[in-house]
Order: sequence, then structure tokens, then C-alpha cells
Amino acid sequence: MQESNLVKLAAAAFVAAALSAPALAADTIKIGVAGPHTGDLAPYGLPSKDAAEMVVADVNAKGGINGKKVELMIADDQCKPEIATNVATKLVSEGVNLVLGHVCSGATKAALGIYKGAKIITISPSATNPPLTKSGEYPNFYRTIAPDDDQAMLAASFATDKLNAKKVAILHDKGDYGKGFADFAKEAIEKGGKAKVVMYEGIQPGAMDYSAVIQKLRKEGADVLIFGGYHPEASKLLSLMNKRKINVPFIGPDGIKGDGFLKIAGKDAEGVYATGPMDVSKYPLNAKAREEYKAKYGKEPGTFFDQAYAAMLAALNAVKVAGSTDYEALGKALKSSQVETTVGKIKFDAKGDAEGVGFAVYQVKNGAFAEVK
Amino acid sequence: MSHLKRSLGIGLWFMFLTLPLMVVRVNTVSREVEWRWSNLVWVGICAFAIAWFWQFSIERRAAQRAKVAAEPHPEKDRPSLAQRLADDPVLSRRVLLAAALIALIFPWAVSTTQNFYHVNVMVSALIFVVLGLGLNITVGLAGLLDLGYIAFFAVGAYTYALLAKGFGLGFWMCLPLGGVMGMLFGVVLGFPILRLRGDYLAIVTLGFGSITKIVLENWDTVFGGAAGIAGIPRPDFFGLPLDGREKSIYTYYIVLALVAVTIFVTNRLKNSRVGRAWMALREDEIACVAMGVDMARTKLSAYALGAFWAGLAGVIFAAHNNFINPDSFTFMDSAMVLAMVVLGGMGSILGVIIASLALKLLPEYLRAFAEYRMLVFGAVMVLMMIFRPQGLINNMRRKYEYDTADVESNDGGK
Amino acid sequence: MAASSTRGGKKLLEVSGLTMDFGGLRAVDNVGLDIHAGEIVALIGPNGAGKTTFFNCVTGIYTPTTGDVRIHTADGATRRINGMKPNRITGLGMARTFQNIRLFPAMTVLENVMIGRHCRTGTTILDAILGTSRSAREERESIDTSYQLLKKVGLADVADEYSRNLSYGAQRRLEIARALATEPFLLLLDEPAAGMNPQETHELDELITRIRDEENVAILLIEHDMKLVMNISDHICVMEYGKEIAQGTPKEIKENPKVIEAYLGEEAHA
Amino acid sequence: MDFQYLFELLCGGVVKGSIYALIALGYTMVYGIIQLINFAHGEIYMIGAFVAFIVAGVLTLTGYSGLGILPLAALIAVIYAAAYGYTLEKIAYRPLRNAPRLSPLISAIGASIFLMNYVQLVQTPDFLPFPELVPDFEFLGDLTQFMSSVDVVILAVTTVTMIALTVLIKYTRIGKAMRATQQDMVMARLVGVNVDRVISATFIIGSVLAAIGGVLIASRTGQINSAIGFMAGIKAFTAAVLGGIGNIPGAVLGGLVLGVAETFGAGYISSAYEDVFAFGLLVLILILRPAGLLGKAVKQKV
Repeated sequence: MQESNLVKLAAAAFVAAALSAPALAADTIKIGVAGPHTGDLAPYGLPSKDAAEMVVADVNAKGGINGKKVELMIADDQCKPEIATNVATKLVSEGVNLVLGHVCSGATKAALGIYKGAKIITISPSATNPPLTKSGEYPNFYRTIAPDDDQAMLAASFATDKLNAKKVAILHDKGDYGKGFADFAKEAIEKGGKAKVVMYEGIQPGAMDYSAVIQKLRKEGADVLIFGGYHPEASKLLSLMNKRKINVPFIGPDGIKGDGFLKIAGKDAEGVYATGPMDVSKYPLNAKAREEYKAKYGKEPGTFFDQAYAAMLAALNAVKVAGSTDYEALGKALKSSQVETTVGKIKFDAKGDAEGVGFAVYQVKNGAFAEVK
Repeated sequence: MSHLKRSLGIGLWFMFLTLPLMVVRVNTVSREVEWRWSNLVWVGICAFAIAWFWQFSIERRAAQRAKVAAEPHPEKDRPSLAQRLADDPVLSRRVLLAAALIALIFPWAVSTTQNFYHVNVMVSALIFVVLGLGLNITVGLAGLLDLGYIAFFAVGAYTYALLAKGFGLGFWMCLPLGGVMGMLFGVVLGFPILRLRGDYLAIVTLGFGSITKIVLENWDTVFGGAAGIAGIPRPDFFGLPLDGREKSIYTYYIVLALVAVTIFVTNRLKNSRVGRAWMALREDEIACVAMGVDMARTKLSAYALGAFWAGLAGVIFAAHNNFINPDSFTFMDSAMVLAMVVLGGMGSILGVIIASLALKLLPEYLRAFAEYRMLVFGAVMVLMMIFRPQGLINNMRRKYEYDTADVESNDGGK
Repeated sequence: MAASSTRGGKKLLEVSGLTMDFGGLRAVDNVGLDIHAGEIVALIGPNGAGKTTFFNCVTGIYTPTTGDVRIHTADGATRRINGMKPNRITGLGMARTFQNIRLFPAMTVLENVMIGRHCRTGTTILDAILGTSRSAREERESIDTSYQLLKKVGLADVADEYSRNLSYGAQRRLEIARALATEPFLLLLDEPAAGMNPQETHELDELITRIRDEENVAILLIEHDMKLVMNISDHICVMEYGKEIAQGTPKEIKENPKVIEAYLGEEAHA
Repeated sequence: MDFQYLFELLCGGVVKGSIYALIALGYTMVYGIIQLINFAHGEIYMIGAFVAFIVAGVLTLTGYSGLGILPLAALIAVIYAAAYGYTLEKIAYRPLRNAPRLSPLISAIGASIFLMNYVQLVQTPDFLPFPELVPDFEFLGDLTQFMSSVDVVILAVTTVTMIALTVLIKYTRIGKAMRATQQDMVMARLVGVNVDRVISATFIIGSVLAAIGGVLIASRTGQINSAIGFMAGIKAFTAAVLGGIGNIPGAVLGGLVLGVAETFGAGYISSAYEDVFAFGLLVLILILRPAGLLGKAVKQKV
């Protein structure tokens, strides 16, 4: 073969490849699923992945949406911001149309800038950090979970109105999530004027001992403790409190409302209050999805499964209504079209928060969370 | 035969050792005990095989040692690849040129306007190359163990984030500022620990690293707390608008240039009065001082210079990621950078570069093994120390040129 | 005190009433010693007599509990150097070797000597990075001076070798070359002949006298090899249990009954 | 001034400090003999807690119950921790005995990372509920506001362990050999001490103490996971350095000082800065006394 032929051939192949790439992309609707799939936070990310896979299998079995199959692009961000930006770049460069994720607020924040630049809509099942929607900085961001300030306000009003607390102690784990919750709760209580915040402190996650903080709690005479953080620290605090015979009602965020907390805290969990997404088991779609999950995986679905399932349904509905994956059209569809999901009938408000989802207060009774009416 | 017996014994020992952890798993929710006996068999077989191989390696190593001890000048007999490269200026220049060319073309070759993932990955890796080379000055050359090096990286990153967001300062303005801030911190932290010896230094630097992270986490009015700082501007290119890919490639070139400068500077220093003093300090502090080297100054300069590079790298890190929070600056990150220096070969520039790239790129592309990544990482650190303590590439000392004849005539004339 | 009055030359080092305590232990007790230009002075005594501690006090590694260490520099000034940092003392013109060899093993022989040039050069980090003319000049000068010193101690042919690969005797000579590179007016040698065979000791004997004569350096040495000491010393100080028990010329020391009893007694007849 | 509060904090600090001291002893003994910072010591503590968790779990779930669980679980945990400590030394440190100082330290960091991830892989990265092994002591009554029953057990066990350790080091053969090796390894070998065995014994004793600490603290906090060893190790090491590393009473004093300082810092200022108090105190003390509280400023032999 002559050299010029070789060059021509190569050029032809290149052109063909270049042309075929966008053509291929148009064939499917590409949805990125980003979250922690390995590492210690994987339990928060894997249920979302499972939910997305279930919804997509379902939709594709029925012939896809607008005649196109849905394709998932799974990407692991380990909840680390620097990995999340890489993951986002990767998804964007591979031509993703829509992203389900990310799971952690920090990683979401890091990745959102990239999606925003590429005009890609992102729906998170779990990133509850309020400014994500309320700052207006990320018009491409939506979520199927209520933001932290909602539940913090609920926790605060529950403490002052239902438990009639006069002196409230607030602790947090210094993390983005826990501290955010604690800050909003503090603000709500101070604004409400019904009680005083007598103690507001961060604790070191992973520390061996919190007895100093607990002694302080007693000294300040707090009659309610609001804690912002996750279940390991919550159960450690409770265990120490019970050993020291300090019986102060404990209110935590949805980070402790799960089996993980019940498992670790054991009998210390009894009587603990936690705010959490409203009970969604009454929705028929939810029951169905959970049944399917149990049939498929042989266990109960994990954290954020419902929200992720709902986000997927909302996203696909929007694609259907908009008739394309165009950014503007999708955004409009998400904000206008009501859709039946696992968390109820929802649509999104102007800032990207789902209307119709909210929080309720639960209490541990006989080893299970029960809604406090 | 005795090998076989010992290996068998070791196999059994490890079966005993791993019995509770690898076989039993207690599920506290379903209140069941899971027995995984097959694991035990695997452990036995693997431990047996490894023990066999281990004894063989240790024996070989001992034999090598004996050989080295018997021959007074072993280095002369076995010049390493790196040494041969360094000794051959034509070849080394060619290799260098080729490497530079590849590095320059790389971002255009692997990216399209849509897909520039590889470029971003490489930028992250090169940032760690700079970090590795910076710590190489402190640990590799001057022998000052620093387990909190990542704090200086954080100082650089937050300097840029705060100055850019708060005062609208540009990237190029902040780059040197970040370095200088890192250096200032290096000096401030360096002072109290001048008197401390190696092991004390380890825990105190580790403490400094933790303190830095805690302060960043807690002082949220300034540093944004755990939520971090988002929306940090990317480097500006004479005010021209760049698309995503161009931005990435631009950042790539910036960090590549920084790597080049770091190599140049380290190389110059290594073979200078200052570099020799660092190495002498590392080898023997008392002899070094007795030979007229000012310990405080030498230590501080090594500390400050190492911190300077970390500060620079931090600025680029913040600019590249647009977002920083304290989670990027943990002890594990410090340990990672230290591992780059040690595994690469203390003091060896090429070794540190190779180790940094390997440690950052392999996990990125071997996501499938992510679970085992840290396990392997830990094991490699131990094994490297046992079988190749000098690191991938031995730090070669330069041979100085001296004109024997000339000196002789001087001598004669005296 | 039996200090000899016949010693010539300018006084270089003047130690008086030097005492060093470690906790309750008095390692050096009120020792005085002068060294004059061009002299070779030996400090002898049984093991544990406090000789190395005396060295360490004089060279700044330890700060003496009481007493004075003074040096008379070339410009005629007198400086008290107690508690001064070792590197400054070296800078003022006193350099030492170590009893248990302390070289820089992972550096080449030449580089070991070049470290000695550190305090006589001033290239800064910036100079080194930018490659200024000062840096180039000093580097050239360092290499040449160091090489010359290596020739003097007979190590020129192994200049590029790692110092850890040298033989014992060669390492001792390298330490001397390294100390000489700091341009001292007084060289302190701590047991330079330890571990050497008779042939090597003999060569060392010549080397020390040659250094004194050619480099115009006074020498203070600690040594157990009595033959070497008696051969080359102009003045000897004897220590026992931290105390100075005698001083004088080799002849005086040999005849001193206290010394014979305490120290030479056994060895001289052995 | 609220004296009750002060006293409560003091009690908390002492309990915490005695745990630090237990773990710190392992660091300081190893350091005293081979001048190595055994970074993996915290992982031994974690492994001790894990083994106890597994044994207790198996026993409870197979229907065995009663007071016997605590001693049995603790005993097996101690045996396993000792085995791990022994093996760790053989693999990761013994081949490096004559290597440059930095090598064993890096090896130790590597071993620490390895062990942490090993447990995470073969068990779980999740937090696990650690059974309450210590029953509530009725006789404590109102005193529980100062000290819970676990705290009392911790203090008692720590005190007994330390007395036992002192006796062991002062009066037994191996203890004497250890002291000899600590003074001068070469000399000890010359007079017939089997130095290798002494070093192994040191690792075993240190690991035993760490495992006891692990079981106690796990039953106090009620949870374990594979990462607990790291922070405990760092703190205990800080305590060892604070007291003067290589010095056994120093480790105990260092642990107590650190525990009390942290608790007071957290109680009177803010718990958010607890670790800053710990490390700040360390830096401060090292500036004032570079060899630690009880460490002797050993003049380097020149």
C-alpha cells in the first residue's frame, strides 16, 4: 500500500469516527449517576445507583422515552470534591444529558460549576445543603429532598413547642451537613424567642470520648439537645449520656434516622427524636418500588433510595414532556409538570426544590422509628 | 527442606492470625454469624507461598549485602540506569527532550473539545509531582521528617481562594503570594521545632497538620468551615475567554511549567553549597554543625523552601478545582506525599516524579481496584522499605569536575 | 601548676578553670590548658578521664558549667567562646574530628571536604538557583581547595567514592581533610590513630607534623597511642577522673611520678 | 467557680487519660528499646477491640450469656493483639533493624494503613455496635454523674495493669533483660540477653496493653469501626512524647496530663478545638522541655 493511500484511509477513518460520535450520542439518553460507590460513604451512594438502574431497566423494557433508550453512566466520586470535579468533567466530556447526583453536598457543590458551564441539569436525591438551591447560583440544580434548613426549623419548633424546652443545647460534628443543621436550628430558636440556646459547640468526629461536652450539657441545665451530624457520633453521645444518667431529650437530623443508627445505638436509641423525610410508604409507587427492590436484592433498600427513585422518575418525565434533552426545555418541564413518584406527587419550584416533599419528626419506639403525630 | 517446614508453620500461623477477622462476621442486625471458612484456606495457601518466596528473597538480600560488604566499591561495578543516563550527557539530553516533547503534546493528543478528562487527571497528578518535589527538599535532602506537609498546601490553596474571592486578585498575582504564604508558615512552624530531633519532629509536624485542618474547619467566618469555598476562579489568560478544554489545557501548561521550574531549582540547589549543607545535616547533625554549618538557618531554609512549593501547588490546586474544603488536607494526604518521596527515592528528582505520577495516576485508572488500593499502598510501603529502602531510583551524587593537572601545578607552585 | 615557661609562639587558645557537670557527675573538673601557635599539644589520660568532654566544651557542643574558654584570633582580639554555637566556633577558626568517625556517608569524599568550605563561602539559595558569578566562583574554589586537601591526605584518587566505602584509616584522614577545609588555626583531633595499624599510625604521625608545618595550624589531640604522643607532642596535659594531674613537655611527663603512678605506670611497663 | 463541674471534668479527664496511658505505654516501651515509633500500634488497639467484638458477638448469638463473656472476649482479644504485634514486628520492623532511621518509620506508617484497610475489607467499613460488657453497678448511686461503672472499671483495670507492668519490669527476668536492652543493646547482647526475644516480648506486652485499652474504650463508647485505631494511636503517641518517650512513668503522666488538658479545654473553652489543645500542649511542652515531662535530656555521645 502506498503511503498516500494510508494517509487517506486514516483520514477517512478519522472523519467517520468524528461523525459517528455525535450520531451515537443522539441514539440514547445518557444519564449520569454520580455518588460515592466505594469508600466509607458508599452506603449513602449505592442505593441511588440501584434505584437508577431499576428505573432505567423498567423504562427501557417499555421501549424507552421518546423512542430512545436510556443509558446510565455510573461514576464514583467517593464524596470527595476533587474527585467529583474529575467525575463531572468526565461525564460532561462523554456527552451526558442529565445527571442524578451527586450525593454529598460538598461533592455536589464542587461538581455543579462544571455542569452549569456545560448546561446540564443535575438532580440530587440527597444534597440537602440549603444554598445549593437558595443562593440561586446554580439554576441547573434540582433536588428531591428537602433542604436542611427546613428540617432544622422543624427540629427547633418541635423542641420549643412540643417539648416545651426553655434551654436548648446544640451540638454538631463540624461537618458541612451537621453544622448546617445546627446553625439553622440555632437561628430558628433564637428568632422564635421561646427558648435560649445555652450551649452551641462542635465536637470532633471520631474522638474517643465526649464526656467533657456531656458534663457541660448537664452544667448548663439544657432540657433538650439538638444534634447535627451522623449516627456514629450521635450514638456515642447517647451511650455516654446514658452511662452518666443524663436524660435530656435528643433530637437529630435525618442523618441519624435510619437503620444504621438503630443498629449501633441499640437500647440507647430508645426515645430519641429525629427529623426525617415525611413518611412516603403510603404512596403506591413507593411500596411497589420497595417490593421490587426486595425481590431483586433480598434486602431493604438503603438511604436515599426513595429520593433517587423519585429523581429518576421526575427526570425521565421531564425528558418526555420536553420532548428532548434541551437544557431550557428540561428546566421548564421540571418546574411545570407534576409527576407521581415514590415521594409523592412532585414538581420543582423556581429555585429547584421539590414541592410536596418535607420533613416530619420521628421517635424511636421499641427499636423502630415511628412518626410523632 | 527447612524452608518447607518453616513456610508450613508460617502458613498455619497466619491461618490462626486471620481466623477471627477473616472467617467470622457478626451481623448485628439480623443477629447472625457468618462463617467464611473458605477464606481461611486461601490465607493458608497464600501465606505458605509468600513465606516461601519471602525466605528466598531475604536470603538473596543477605547474600547481596555480604557481597557489598566484601567489595569496598560496589557502586563502581553496577551503575544504575539513572546513573548511566546522568553520565551520558548526549543520551540524557535526548531523553529529556523526548520527555519534554511528550509532555507538551500530551494535552492536545488525549483530549477533544468534549473530552478532556485525561488532561484534568494529569493536572491533578502534576500538582502532586510539585508537592512531592517540594517535600523532597525538606525530607529527601535535609532529612527533616514532616508529617504535616499538606498544611502548607492548604495555606496556598486558601490564600488564593480568599484573595480571589474576597479581593478579586488574579491568579498570577496570587501564585507567588501563595508560595510566600506557604514559606512564611514554614518559617513560623519551623522555629519551635528546630531543637527537636527526628521522631519528635514527626509527631509535632503531624500535630501542626491537624491543627491547620481543625482551624480551617472551625473558623468558618473566614475559611468557610467544612462547607469550604466554592466558585474559585480559574487562571485567567490575558482576559480571553476560554472553553472548558482550553482552561484545562492552560492549567496543565501552568502546572507543567511549575514542575519544570521545580526540577530546575531542586537540581541547582542539590549540587550547591546550600544543598550540600542540607544533605550533611541529614547525614549527621553534630558533624555538620561542627564543620561550621549554621543548623538553624539550614533547617529553616529547607523547611521554608519545601513549604514554598507546597504553597504554589496549593494555589494551582484551588484554581483547578474551583472548590476547596478541609477534606483535601488530611493526614492521609501528607502520608501520600511522604510516600511519594520515600518510594521514589529520597533526594532523587526522577524517582520522586515517577512515584508521584504512579501513586496519583494508578488509582485514577484502576478504579476497579479502588477497594484494595489503600491495602496495596500500605503493603507496598512496607515491602519497599525492606527490599528497596533507597526507593525506586537511588539518589546519585554528582561527580564534580576537577582538573587534576591544574591543581597539581598550583600545588607545585606553592 | 607545672606549666612550662619555655613555650614559644603566640597564645591561641586559653582554657582556664573549665568544669562540666552532668547531673551529679563532674566530668571535667577545673582544667586549664593553653595552646600556642605552631604547637602540637596532646591531651592524655585513661578512658573516662573527661578528655572528649573537654573537647566538646571547647568546640561548643556542650556549654561548660563554669570556666573560661578564650581564643586569640589572628587580628589580636580575644574572644570568650563559652556557650557559643559550634558552627560559630568553627567559623572563628577551630575545627575538630571525632572519636567515633562522623562523616557524611551518603556523600562523596570530595563533597565531605566541601562541607568544610561552607563557612568560608557565602552562596545563598538565590545565588545557587540563579547561578550567579559568585556561586560559580565559590563552587570552583571549593572544589579546587577540597581536591588539594584530599591530595594532601592521600585520598585524591577516591574523591568520587562514597565516604562510607572508605577504609577505616582513610575515613580518619578524610575527617582531618574536612576539618582543614574550614581553614582553622587550631585543629582538634580526637583519637586520630584509634583503630589504625602501626603502618597507618606511622603515616598519621607524619601527616600531623606536616599539617602543622605546611598549614601553619596548631594541633590539640587526644590519643592513647603513647608512642605517637611522645613522638610528636610539644606539650602534654594529663587528665584523670576529670582532673588535670600534670602538664609539661613529653620528657617532664614521662618523669612525673604522679603520671607514672596514675596512668603511665601500668602502660609504660606493659 | 463551679467546683462540682471542675471535679466532673477532672474525673472525665483522668479516665480518658488512663486510656491514653495504656496505649501510650506500648509506644514508649517499643521506642525505649529500638527507637522506633510504632505507628501501627493504634491498629493493634483496633484489632483488639474487633476481636473482642467478634468473640462477644459469637458467644451472645450462640446463646451463651452471663458475666463470663467479658473476661473471655477480653482474653481472646489480648491473645490476638499480642499475636498481631509479634507478627508485625517480625515482618515490618525486624528486617529493618539496621536501616536508616526513616525506613522503619515509613514501614510503620505502611503497616498501619495496611492493617486498617485489611480489617475494613474483611469485616466492614461501617460502625458496629459494641456490646455493653460492663453491667451497671448499683452501688455507685449518684456517683455516676462523676464516673459511670465502665469508667470505674477502666480506672481499676488501668491501675492494676500498670502495677503489674511495673512489677514485671522491675523484678522478672524478662523485665530485667528489657531494661538492659534499653540501656545498651550491644552490651545486653554481649552479656547473653537474647535481644530478639526481648524485642518480641516488648511488642507483645505493648500489644496486650493496647488490646485492653481497645476493649475498655469500645465498651465505653459502644461502637467500633476500622478507623478508630488511627486517632487513638496519634493521641497516645502524643501522650508518650509529652511524658518523655521511652520513659514508662512518663507515658502514664503524659496520658493523664493530655486527658485532663483536653477535657478541661473542651469543658471550659470549646470542644471544637479539643485536638488543638492536645497538640498545642505538646508543642509548648516540647519547646520548654525538648525531652518531654519526665524524659532526661540525654547528652548525645559525640
